[in-house]
Amino acid sequence: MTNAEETKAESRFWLTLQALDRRWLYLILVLIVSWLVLQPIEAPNVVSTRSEALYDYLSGLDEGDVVLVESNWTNSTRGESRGQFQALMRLLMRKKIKFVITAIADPQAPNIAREVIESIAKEPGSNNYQENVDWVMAGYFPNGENHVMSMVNDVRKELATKGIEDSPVMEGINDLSDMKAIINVTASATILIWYERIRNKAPIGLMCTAVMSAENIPYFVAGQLEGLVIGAKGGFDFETLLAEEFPDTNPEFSEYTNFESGRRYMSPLAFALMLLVLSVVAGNVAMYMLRRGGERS
Amino acid sequence: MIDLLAQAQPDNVFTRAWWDALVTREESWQILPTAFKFTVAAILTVGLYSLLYRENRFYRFVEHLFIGLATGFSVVGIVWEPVLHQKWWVPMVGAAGTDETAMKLAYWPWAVVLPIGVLAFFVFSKKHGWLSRIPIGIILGLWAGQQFNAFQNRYLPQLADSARPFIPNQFTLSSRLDPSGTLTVPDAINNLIVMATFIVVLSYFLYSFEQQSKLFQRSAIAGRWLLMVGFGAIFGTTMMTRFSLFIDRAYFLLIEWLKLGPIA
Amino acid sequence: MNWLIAQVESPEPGFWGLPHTDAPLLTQGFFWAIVGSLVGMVVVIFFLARVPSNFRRPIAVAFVFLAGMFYVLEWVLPRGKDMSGETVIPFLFGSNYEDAVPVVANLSQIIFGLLLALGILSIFRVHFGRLFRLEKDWFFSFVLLGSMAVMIVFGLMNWSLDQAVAREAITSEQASRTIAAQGFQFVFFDMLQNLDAAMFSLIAFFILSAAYRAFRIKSIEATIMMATALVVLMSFIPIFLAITNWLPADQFVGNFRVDTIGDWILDTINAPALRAIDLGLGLGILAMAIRIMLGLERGVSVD
Amino acid sequence: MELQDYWLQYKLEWGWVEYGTILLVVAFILYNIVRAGRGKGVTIRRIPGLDQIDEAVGRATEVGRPILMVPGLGVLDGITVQAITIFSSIVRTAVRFGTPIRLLNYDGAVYAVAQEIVRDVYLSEGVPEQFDPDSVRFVSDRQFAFAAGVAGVIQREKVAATFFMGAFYAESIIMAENANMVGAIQVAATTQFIQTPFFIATCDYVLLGDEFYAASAYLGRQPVLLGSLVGADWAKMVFVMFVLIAAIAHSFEARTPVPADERQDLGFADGQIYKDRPQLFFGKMTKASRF
Repeated sequence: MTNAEETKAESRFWLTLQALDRRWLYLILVLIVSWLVLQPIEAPNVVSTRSEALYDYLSGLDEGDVVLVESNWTNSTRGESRGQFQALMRLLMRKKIKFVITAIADPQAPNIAREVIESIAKEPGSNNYQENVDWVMAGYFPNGENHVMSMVNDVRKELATKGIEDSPVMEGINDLSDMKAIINVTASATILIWYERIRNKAPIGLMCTAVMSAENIPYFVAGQLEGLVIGAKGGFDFETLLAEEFPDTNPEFSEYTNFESGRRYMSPLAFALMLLVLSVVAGNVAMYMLRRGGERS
Repeated sequence: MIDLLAQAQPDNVFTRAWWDALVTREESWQILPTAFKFTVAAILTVGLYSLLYRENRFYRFVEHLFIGLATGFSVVGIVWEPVLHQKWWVPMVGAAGTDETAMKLAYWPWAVVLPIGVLAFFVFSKKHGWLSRIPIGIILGLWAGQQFNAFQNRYLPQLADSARPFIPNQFTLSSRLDPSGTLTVPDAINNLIVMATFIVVLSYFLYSFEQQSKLFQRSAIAGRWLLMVGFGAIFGTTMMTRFSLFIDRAYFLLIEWLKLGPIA
Repeated sequence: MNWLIAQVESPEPGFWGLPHTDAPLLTQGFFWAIVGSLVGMVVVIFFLARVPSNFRRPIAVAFVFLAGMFYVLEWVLPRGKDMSGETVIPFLFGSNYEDAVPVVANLSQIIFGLLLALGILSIFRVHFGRLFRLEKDWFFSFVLLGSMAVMIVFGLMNWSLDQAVAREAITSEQASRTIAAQGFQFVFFDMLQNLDAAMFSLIAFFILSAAYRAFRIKSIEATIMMATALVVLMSFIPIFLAITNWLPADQFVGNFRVDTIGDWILDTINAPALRAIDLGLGLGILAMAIRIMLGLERGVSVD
Repeated sequence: MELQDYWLQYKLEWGWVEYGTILLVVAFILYNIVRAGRGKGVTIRRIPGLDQIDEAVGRATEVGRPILMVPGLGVLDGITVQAITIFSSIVRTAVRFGTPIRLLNYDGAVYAVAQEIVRDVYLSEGVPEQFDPDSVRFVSDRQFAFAAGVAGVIQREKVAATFFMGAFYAESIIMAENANMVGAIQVAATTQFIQTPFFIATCDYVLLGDEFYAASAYLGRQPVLLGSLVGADWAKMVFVMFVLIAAIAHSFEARTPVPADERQDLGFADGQIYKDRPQLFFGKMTKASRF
């Protein structure tokens, strides 16, 4: 091959790379994600301080404390919210923390939450959690704004509309400040109502989708949030922390499931995002090489 | 390939059990087997994904099915059931009492809403087209009236938050242990950056002022750049969510439908 | 305005709320009141249609203005209720202006609901036309109309089942085993919801190819956007976090951790920049609202 | 609840400064509308994307393919009305070139308004017979069904230019990237600024933020629109002044921290940075009762 031909072949390569047909990218994405969904890699994690703050707070609660969990996710954001919710439920059940589930974003949310809770309650380590004994489903409240205001004013009265004020879970709860935390697992802007109405009665923990992180980090920095768990990575953080507290290596915990969707989705996610970074870099390098080649000739 | 399927579930798509499940109902009263429903959902998903290669008849079929189902659901599940029936029909005609429930009064004035709504259909008439402006005008008027309150609630607190103190009251570096109300040097610098960014970006959105002054032009350019930083940050966080959703679909297709891998 | 919302509490009949009994429909007062108000409205519309053209514009603008003033007054008038819902400042005749808000909110929702019919009309127009003329792609129009009909039929059947469950005519267990409930389950949960999720997840592909094409170091702006996007992205990926994870978070060098930088960008640049753009949009909306209320916007008022 | 507490809440939310601010903005806008109506010349700066509309429509004519307009996912409100106002001038250009149009709607009421305005444009250009009622369509009022439908139309009809204006959400990139696949020239503007970066990545010209509201003034040059644009500009300047003054005042006030009991009274959490705000300049002013 002559020198000129070589240069030509080289520039053709960069040209292809610079204007790659999008379908090749799609194909690579499908292959990478399929591979890692079928064969997940147990990637190490670096737990973010925001997730750790919430985990430490909840983990430090006493047995029998009650928290309010507002489940505002449905199947459309299952990819991010399910991992967070599963890990949260595991932690609460293992620590014997009682909880009340409410929903304000979607009428279907309670059913989906119940499905997850019931499957986790059967696991070893979940202390055989029973509905109406260890946890209670308050269900869907259509007007979020009013619901939050009423919860802050008189939690018993508001939950009485769903007939659960006499449940054993509600024992000793006369005011919202008797609840040890309010945890919002959400895919929509429902948390804003709580910021405005909470009047400092209970610490708020937020588990949100990554899209919402930008608007909520300031509230964490300001101390209005006890902890902030962001996206699929946050779910993975929670699972990692669970595994640290209940390690497989300890025979007592060897049957526990610590990792589920969080880690399962994390390796495909990391590789898909790596693909994105690499493709951006490759596109730029190709552009640069072509430009330099253009200058040379 | 073999390695990839090492962890497949015992009833994966390459086994007889999977195909049997397609036609086996779990309970006698069920009409459709669960595996069959999963298969339909998966085929529809693949149909939409085929758009990525190019527009084709399969996609077109799924697209029209999607629009039909979605619009049908709007009619029943979004408009008829929660709005027209619950908020209009039931209050309007009321209900006779029974032994257990009280009678519901019939608030007949709701009936006037129907002719107002029907006025909108005059939009197709050339002669009386203006009558359609009345229902549309009512909707727009109600929207417009709400904006004053909305502006107050939404933007004024943000404005207040943008005015941040920038003179430190404690000349140290920040720490999480500082008591509240402490303004350290880095906090003060960050507050200044926040304010400067706000003002510079806002200056890009001035339309009528003379753009001759050098300072103003530079500020507008810097405003655009800072906007790009904001947009880049949005791009970064959003990508994570979108990829997670696709991974969840891949999980549905490969694990829940074809059962080619372990569940957890 | 209390009469429209306090239905359960006050079964005491009045002028606005007439009793509904088991007697035959044609002998009941409310039925004739409804018929009467419909006929009255038709007469009003008949006369409205005859209004000379130079009065049309003021009439249309008056409707817009009055509708707008409702919420403007709600904003300006003092709030008459305390947090627990007790009326402390009565507005008119012992009732409260705020009580009218849910009624008006319902009113606009109902009108919106009725206007969906216009959209359905458009769908029928396009797709029945294609079907009857057997144009290209008529089969797909058939699919669309058919699936719409199926969804409406199952939806209505399922809705009447829900009503029956609410009346305690059947148990929810029985209801869930009927053809209607299973059919609705199939078309809504198994088909529509999955289609929604699939379309949503397609965004991942489009975002990838868009980023590949757009993130080029061509201009300063594109470079800035690319750099921030990548830094923020990295602050969420464990592999990249591990690069700087050894830096202690609570010391000065902690400022150079990837996650710290990502958060700093989100808090300190992203938030105020977006706040400024948002403020401009808010002012635009406010100006639009004023123009609409005063009938200055061309699209709304009659030319 | 005690009435006393209630009044505190009341005053926090209903201070006179907030009303005064909004009244000031309204006054600015109305004054400038009147001023512009008297024929005082108002110049506004160039908005790059809008200059390309004629070029995009012209190119669509050359290749003989339609142009596509989508007024976003909003229900009938000021944003969609604004979008349709912009579209009416695009349609006017298209009518002059004889380019076919597609206007796809998400909402029944918006569909009605769009139908009428587009018909009016054809009428005022003197070619009512060229107007095809099916070119303005309702697609679906569910987000992703709508996106699927629009993507289908883009791909099947190979539209030559697209105009996405209004409130767009997650589906923005589905539509814009599909249009990119068929090589359309794209101009986009959205009030949902969260979606702006995706439009920047996929479209040729993007109007940022409230350039969307400036667009109709820019295209139509009507005094009313120009005037309200200038009024909004004045409001922005006043807001900047306000932020500067308040920040200086805050800085001096922040030198002495707020007593803890007072902070507790206002219902703000311990350890918050934002907690002291009601004590500061802005809070003091807004706390003043209207009565």
